[in-house]
Amino acid sequence: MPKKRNKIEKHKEGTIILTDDSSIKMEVAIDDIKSGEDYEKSPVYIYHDWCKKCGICVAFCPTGALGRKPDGSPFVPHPEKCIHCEMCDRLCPDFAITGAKR
Amino acid sequence: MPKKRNKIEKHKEGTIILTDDSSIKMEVAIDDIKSGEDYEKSPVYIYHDWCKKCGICVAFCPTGALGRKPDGSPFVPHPEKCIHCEMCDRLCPDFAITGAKR
Amino acid sequence: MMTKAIFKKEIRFSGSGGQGLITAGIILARAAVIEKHRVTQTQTYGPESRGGASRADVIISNAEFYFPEATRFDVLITLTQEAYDRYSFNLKDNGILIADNTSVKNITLLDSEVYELPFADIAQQKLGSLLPTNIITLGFLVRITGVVSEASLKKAIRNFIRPQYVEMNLKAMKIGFKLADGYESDL
Amino acid sequence: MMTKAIFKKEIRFSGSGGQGLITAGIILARAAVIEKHRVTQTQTYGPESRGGASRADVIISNAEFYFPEATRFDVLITLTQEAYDRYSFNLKDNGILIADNTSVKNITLLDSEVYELPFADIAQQKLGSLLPTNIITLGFLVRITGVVSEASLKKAIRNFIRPQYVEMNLKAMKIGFKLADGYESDL
Amino acid sequence: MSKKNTIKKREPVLMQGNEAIARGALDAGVNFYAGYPITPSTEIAEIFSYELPRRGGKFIQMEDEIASISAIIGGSLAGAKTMTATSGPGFSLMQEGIGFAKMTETPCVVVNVMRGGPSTGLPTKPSQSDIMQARWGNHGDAPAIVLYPNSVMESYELSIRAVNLAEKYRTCVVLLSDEVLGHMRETVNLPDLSKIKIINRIKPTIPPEWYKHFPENPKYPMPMASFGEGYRFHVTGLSHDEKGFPTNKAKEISLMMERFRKKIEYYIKDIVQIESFFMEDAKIAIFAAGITARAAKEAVMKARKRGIKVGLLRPLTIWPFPDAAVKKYLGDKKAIIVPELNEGQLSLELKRVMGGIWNYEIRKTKNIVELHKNSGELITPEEIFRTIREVK
Amino acid sequence: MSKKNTIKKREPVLMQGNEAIARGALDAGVNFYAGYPITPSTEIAEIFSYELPRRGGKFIQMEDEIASISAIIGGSLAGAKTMTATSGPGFSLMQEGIGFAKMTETPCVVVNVMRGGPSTGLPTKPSQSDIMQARWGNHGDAPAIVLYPNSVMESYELSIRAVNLAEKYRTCVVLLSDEVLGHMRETVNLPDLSKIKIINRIKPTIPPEWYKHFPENPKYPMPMASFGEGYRFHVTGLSHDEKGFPTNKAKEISLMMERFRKKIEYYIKDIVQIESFFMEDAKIAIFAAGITARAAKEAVMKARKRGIKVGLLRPLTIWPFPDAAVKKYLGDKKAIIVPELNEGQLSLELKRVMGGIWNYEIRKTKNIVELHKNSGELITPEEIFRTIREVK
Amino acid sequence: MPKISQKAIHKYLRHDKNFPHVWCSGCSNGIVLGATIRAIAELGYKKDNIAMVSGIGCSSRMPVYVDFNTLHSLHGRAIAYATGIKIVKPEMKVIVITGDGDATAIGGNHFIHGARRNIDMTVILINNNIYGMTGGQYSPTTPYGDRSTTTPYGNIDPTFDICDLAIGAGATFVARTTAFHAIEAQSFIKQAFEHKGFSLVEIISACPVIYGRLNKKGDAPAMMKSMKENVLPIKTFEKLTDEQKKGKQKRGIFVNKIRPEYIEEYDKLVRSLQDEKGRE
Amino acid sequence: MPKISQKAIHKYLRHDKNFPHVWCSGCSNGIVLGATIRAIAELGYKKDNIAMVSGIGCSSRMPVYVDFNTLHSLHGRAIAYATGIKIVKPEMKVIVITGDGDATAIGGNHFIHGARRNIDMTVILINNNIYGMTGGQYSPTTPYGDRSTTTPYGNIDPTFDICDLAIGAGATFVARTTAFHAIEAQSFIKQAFEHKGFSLVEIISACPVIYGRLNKKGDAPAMMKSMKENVLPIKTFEKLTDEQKKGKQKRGIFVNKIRPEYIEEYDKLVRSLQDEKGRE
Ligand SMILES: Cc1ncc(C[n+]2csc(CCOP(=O)(O)OP(=O)(O)O)c2C)c(N)n1
Ligand SMILES: Cc1ncc(C[n+]2csc(CCOP(=O)(O)OP(=O)(O)O)c2C)c(N)n1
Ligand code: SF4
Ligand code: SF4
Ligand code: SF4
Ligand code: SF4
Ligand code: SF4
Ligand code: SF4
Ligand SMILES: [Mg+2]
Ligand SMILES: [Mg+2]
Repeated sequence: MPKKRNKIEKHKEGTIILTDDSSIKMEVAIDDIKSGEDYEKSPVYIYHDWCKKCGICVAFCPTGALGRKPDGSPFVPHPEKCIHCEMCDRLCPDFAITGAKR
Repeated sequence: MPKKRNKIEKHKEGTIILTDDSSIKMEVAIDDIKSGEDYEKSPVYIYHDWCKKCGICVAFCPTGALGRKPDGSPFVPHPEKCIHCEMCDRLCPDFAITGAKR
Repeated sequence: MMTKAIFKKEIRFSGSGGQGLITAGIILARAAVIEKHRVTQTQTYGPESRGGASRADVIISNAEFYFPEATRFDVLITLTQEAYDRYSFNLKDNGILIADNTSVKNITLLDSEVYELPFADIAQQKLGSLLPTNIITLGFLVRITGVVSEASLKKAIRNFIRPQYVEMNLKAMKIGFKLADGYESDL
Repeated sequence: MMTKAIFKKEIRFSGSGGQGLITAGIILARAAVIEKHRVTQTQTYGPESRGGASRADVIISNAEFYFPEATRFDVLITLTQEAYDRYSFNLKDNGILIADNTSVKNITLLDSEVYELPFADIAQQKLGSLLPTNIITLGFLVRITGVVSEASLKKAIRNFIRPQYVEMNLKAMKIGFKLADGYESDL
Repeated sequence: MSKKNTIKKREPVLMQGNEAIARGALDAGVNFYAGYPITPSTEIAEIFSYELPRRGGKFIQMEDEIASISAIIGGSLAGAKTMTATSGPGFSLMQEGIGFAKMTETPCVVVNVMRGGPSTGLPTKPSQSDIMQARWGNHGDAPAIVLYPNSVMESYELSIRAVNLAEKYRTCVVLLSDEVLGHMRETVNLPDLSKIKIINRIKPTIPPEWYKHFPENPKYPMPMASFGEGYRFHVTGLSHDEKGFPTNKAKEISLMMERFRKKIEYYIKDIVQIESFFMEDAKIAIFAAGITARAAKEAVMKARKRGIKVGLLRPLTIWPFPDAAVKKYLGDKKAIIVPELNEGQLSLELKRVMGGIWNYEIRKTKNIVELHKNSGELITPEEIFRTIREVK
Repeated sequence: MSKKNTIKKREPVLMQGNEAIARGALDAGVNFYAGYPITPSTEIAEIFSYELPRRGGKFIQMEDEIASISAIIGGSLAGAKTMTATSGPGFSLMQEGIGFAKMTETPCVVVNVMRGGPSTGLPTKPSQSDIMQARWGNHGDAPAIVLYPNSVMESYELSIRAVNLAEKYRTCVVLLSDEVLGHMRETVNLPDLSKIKIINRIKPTIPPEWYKHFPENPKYPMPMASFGEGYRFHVTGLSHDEKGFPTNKAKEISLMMERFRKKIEYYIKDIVQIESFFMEDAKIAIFAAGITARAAKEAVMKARKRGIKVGLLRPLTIWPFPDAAVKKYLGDKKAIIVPELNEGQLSLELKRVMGGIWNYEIRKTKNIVELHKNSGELITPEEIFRTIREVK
Repeated sequence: MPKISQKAIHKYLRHDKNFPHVWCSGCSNGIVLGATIRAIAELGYKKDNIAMVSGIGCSSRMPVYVDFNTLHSLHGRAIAYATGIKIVKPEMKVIVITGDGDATAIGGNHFIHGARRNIDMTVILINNNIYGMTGGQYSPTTPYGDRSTTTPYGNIDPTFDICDLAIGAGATFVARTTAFHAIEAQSFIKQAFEHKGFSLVEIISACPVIYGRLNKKGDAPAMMKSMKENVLPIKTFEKLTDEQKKGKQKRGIFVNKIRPEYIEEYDKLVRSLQDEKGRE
Repeated sequence: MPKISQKAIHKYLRHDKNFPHVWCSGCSNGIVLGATIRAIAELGYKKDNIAMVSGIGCSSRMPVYVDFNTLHSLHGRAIAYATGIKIVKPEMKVIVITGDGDATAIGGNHFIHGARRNIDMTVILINNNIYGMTGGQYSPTTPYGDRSTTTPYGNIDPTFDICDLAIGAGATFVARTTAFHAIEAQSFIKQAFEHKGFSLVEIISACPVIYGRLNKKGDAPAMMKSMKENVLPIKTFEKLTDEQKKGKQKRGIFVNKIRPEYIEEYDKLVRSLQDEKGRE
């Protein structure tokens, strides 16, 4: 079983900047999801608090909308490519991502 | 499991007479079988001490060599019919009969 | 044999598995219950659920008693020699022995009231089957000892035995009664 | 820090499952065995065989001792805030705290010798992986405390780690040494 | 504390011990039985298989004893009153499941009709050699409630009681019997159904959000929801908190362990039953349970007739062991005879308890006299009587 | 009677408790292991799976614990020295099989690395709550030999001893450990193989016709043939006669039961080991086993430094319980502290035994002081020390 | 297969239990949980009406996360517990979550008897080819030659084909898919729920942290890619030559038939007895 | 099939145990014992080299009567015990005698794992469709509708096809015949003995005293006649219409194939390790 994720979000690598950090508790998220900032901004919503950086969503996104940061966490380099197929939703073992159309 | 067979050999019925009563212990029987009296007399040898009168040998003797007494025990009314097929040997659950050729 | 005072009768049926000893015991016990007595009925038998040497005890009393197995028998029924050999020592001095001499050939008791009869043969002869031997013996026992009334015995048989076999068993009971009537110990 | 007199050091590595605490503990314990000390190494972790809060204890002494778990620590290593919060109370007054301040942000100890460094970040930076964090910390610990000799530590790493990973871990050890040398508590 | 008979009599019938257990359980409301046949308990299953479908209850023969205990725990969680019956070999196999029932505080009753052991042993002979196992057979350390009748009538009564206690204290209650008791027939007077005190588990009335399946305070009543009633609680064999969720926190675990202990300790007077038989003026005491107590009573009567002041103390509740009663009744006896169909089990407990009230005077005399038989035969009144005479 | 260390030391290494058990067993000649994984015992299986094929022995992972104990009994009958290892839940499942091994007098060793219970409990935490189960877990009534080390070195030694005793007395020996002991690493000095005393079962030399697999007289040596050696004996879990054939005869059964008892009673001195630690002049005694004894020793040392005369009596053999030693060493103590990782198990035995030598003077003072923890954490030296100060 | 939103899934989770859940990064258990919830949501089952029962194992940790009536029972015994629940409350939907070890090693007997008895329940068997929870010993499905902590030299123990076993035991709905085929998994689970009788859905899953590491199978995405390539629809599989079949498995619904369901049979019996009584 | 004389059979019996044996009059167990001994005699196996292991049940009483290395183990566990014996003494011929309850109820798990593991042993399963020893409760093979002491209203519990179960679990030799077909039984048993791996011979048998009586099947000869009529060779059976198949069963050898045998595989492993050592 995994260690509880320690948020070590500092990265020395160049171009990739972490923008979609979210620590909304899921209890809150259910009802308040729409008020979340990132949710409005991106077609794909990632709950980093639950994400375990397994890379599955990135690996199986059919369009390449998703990318992976050096620490393994997913992000959305190409929001425009998302076709809302929800593959990421279904394959994420941690209920930590949704590409559903809103 | 069966009661130990009590030899109740008195019969009030008419015609059938019990001739092949044998109480040779099987330990003895193995080596001394040929010296047994009945063994010489009949093509079929029945060890009454072990026989539980189930009737299987009689039911499946293909030639009718065997018959059943009122108390259920088998006997050999028609020794001449025996073809030494050993069906009785094989189907007797109690190793209590042999029709083997000697 | 019954008195109105406190009484306690210990009865053992003994023989081998399949002879219907337990059935006989249960019927006797039920008859005693009909008469509002205190009753226990116990049994032993061989490994797992069938076979081997077997016995059934019935204790009947009009007062409280505790130990459920018969230890000193007022009546001992033996249907096999083995059972006789094993249990005859614990028959009370004034006890009653009922033995099936089809199998019990060697009886050494002197002091007791001894009844020997070829119950099994009689069953085979009169009813064409060994099965009712137990009830014949039971009928015999009841008439000889009066430990329960014959009406109660009849009622118990009717209640306990499956309908289709009741007739035959009542017949067996009556044979038992008759044997008791006609018993002469020299026979 | 080592004396020739009787000594006993209780060292606790604490953090969470998967941080290699037990490995660090075992290597330290093995190094101490090489030096012919008496050693115990124990650990706790979460349900069934993995995960959750975790700790590894090493007790090293040149004399007989009995209880195998550290109770009052001479050295406490904390790689998570949770571990720090839980165990810092049992650090001896003159004990040494080594904390990974990548995670442990809130340190309240005043009396003790406190070393804070972002071990995990350093591992990631210098070795491209979080895995050797444990060995960096261990190297740091050994050079700071001298509880075992560096030669023994090296030998223990060589003996315990699978061949293909030995190089990387020796590198990590050396990074730990260097960090100890250059440590300034204000950083 | 002494034996109460709250049951009013009606017409006497001849009944077998195993049947009485089944009838008692049915009258107590058992509506689900899962079991696997084994001599000498099988009649219990047979009666349930006949009765339950007629009463709208459920009977199932499972593939083994492990499945049987599992099924009745599952059934109990779903709201049924449940029972299974077995004998030594099956009882051994059920231990893991019994521990689970205790851990999850799920009511159920396991009947063990004891036969000769060890191992396959003597399937058709009586013994009392699973008394210790009934307390200590499962791993971990959880208290047990174990009852042991000594007559057919009492088999009926204690069967009801076992079901009641299981429901009341939310635990797996073990009902012991033995081959002789299970198979013997005896006159019984079953009470009117209306006269029988039936305890049903208390249902929670609070809203589901507030519901705790394992409230900290083990005070009766301890409401228990069933599956499908809107409470949606979690049940696990892992150490858990009040809500039933796994925990590793020492404090929560201690609370849990305490609850197991306290819910029995608090109510020990309600749980423990003993019979005192001619004990008032007794100088010598017999301590015996189950079928052996029957021989003991006969022996007491015989001895009393001869002027020997002897009595019998009989636990109907074997576990928790009736420490207090034993101290009270046996503390001052010259000798205590402990006849058992095993190698000495109750006698061990007696020694433990007697230690605490040991009397210097007495320790010089004979005290605990053990009488063991483990060969498949009963200890007879005669044998006990002989011992009484010896220690007199 | 006190602990002997017949083993000569060589180079020290760091070894885990579970590994030490496996190494001990391998050195004692165990050549067949069948098991089913369970935390915290699994390392034992893992080491056997690695070592046995290299040594020409056999390792098999069975489908469950019942199959595991069955396979090792079968393997033992076929002539191997056998072991299995498990923890609480698996130990519960093995009880029927353990009873069979005792009944058929088939040597084998079952290791139980105790974890928190009841039920699934605390898989990664230590406990000592299966001590009673190790004695009473199986149905029927057959004595048990149960050992419990308190260090990694002793895990090695007692593992050898368990195998030796199993072979010598032809029974299932239980080796207890606990999660901390099983997983801790410690400096050990394994002896030279040549220095280890290995006991192999004695083979019969008489002609097969004379051979009795269960001779009436349980005197050592008790020759035991294996399958395939020309003796063609019969083995059954039914009560049996000397030849192993089923019997219902009370006399033969009594002989069999007696044999089980006597073969341990006769040799109790050979079987029982206890450690006496600063007991000579102690006024206060601690009675503790296994991992808890480690804390106790630390506490003794601490108390002695402060001038408190306290000592530790530690059973290495838990069953048969060392009655005689307990009486001898603890009879005159002012107080006996019994720390245990359970709800009080050893303390029950202590009370039982102390009863018999109870001293009128002493009973007025504090005597047996129990210290229980059942939350998955160890009892610390500090806690014991505090208790020592309280009772002082 | 309608899409069930992530948001909807959260309605079924027990947020009072700490998420993220206990499973390792990349473990398929979460995917199966998702597929299961989606199937339930699709069918509109009431939470109160669902009993989810598991044994012991990583996979068996599932019930604690979902807001149903949940029972985390004993290792191997889930089906037996579930049988008790179902027979007492036939109106409940009973779901068993189990692992390859839980269901087919220690629990093998209950598994085959469940299949034989045809009592209405759905068994979702997460087959990761290893004992995950105890740290990686071989299970009855660990492939030949593979490493586990108790097969240091490679496994020689033959494997069960779990679906074949269930079929041999008489199961009436038997399907296999993988965690990668999450949509198919959802569909099979849904069909299994709707099936009257004992239904089995075996889901081949990735345990990257134990099995994957021991056998150098790469990370979770790599293991899932391998499922995609090697676990083929029945028809595709059957077309392969024997040589090509090596290392490949079939997925699909192998059996879907109707046999009398146990509880219905029981009810029939009860009714017949009541009729009889009525006549008396 | 050479005839083995009754006299020869006696050489294998333990006359020190009281004969007549404990089985009821007409019970098929004795016939199976005879067929087994005949097969052994035919193959000339040494008595010392045979281990006969059973569980608990009427059928499982067999070992006590024969002069081999005999083990009457625990209910359901015979195959697990046998596994231990075989793996320790691979040179021994290991025979398991078991009943329908022993092998497929409580012992179901060991049965399927034995079949999977393919360890060399022969299981002779005497299927009398009932628990004989305990007086007649239903077993997993009691036919639908039949009476037993725990199905007073007729059985509703579905049955195993034991051979299908074994096949599903991976058994490499699976055959069925009846006690009536004693010659065939002897032949199947012999072939099973010669088979390398796990072999199963299911023998349908008559329990006239319990099962027969409860179900009015007549006496032993009547029950055996019914075997003759209703248990048909595979080919004959397959030719029947579905209607005709009702109440009928097939007999014959269903599977006879070779898979690596467990102990051979183990030995290979051991040898490979020794080679490795040699090279070191
Ligand atoms: C009676 C018993 N034996 C053994 C164990 C230890 N144990 C826990 S989970 C497990 C194996 C789990 O394997 P699997 O069912 O495949 O689940 P996974 O963890 O792989 O999901 C074992 C052996 C136990 N808890 N109980
Ligand atoms: C653990 C355990 N449970 C139950 C029993 C009781 N028991 C003995 S034999 C048997 C059934 C035997 O049936 P089967 O295997 O078909 O053999 P048969 O007697 O019909 O030949 C049972 C349930 C037992 N001995 N041990
Ligand atoms: S919804 Fe589909 S396309 Fe969009 S990010 Fe997810 S997987 Fe990629
Ligand atoms: S699949 Fe889920 S857990 Fe894995 S990286 Fe993507 S969002 Fe994170
Ligand atoms: S050998 Fe054949 S013909 Fe002769 S009696 Fe026997 S069955 Fe009949
Ligand atoms: S088959 Fe055997 S037992 Fe049956 S009647 Fe014939 S000889 Fe007797
Ligand atoms: S060990 Fe394997 S199965 Fe268990 S949670 Fe981790 S990845 Fe999943
Ligand atoms: S009960 Fe049936 S199976 Fe058992 S011995 Fe009698 S006839 Fe044979
Ligand atoms: Mg798994
Ligand atoms: Mg059967």
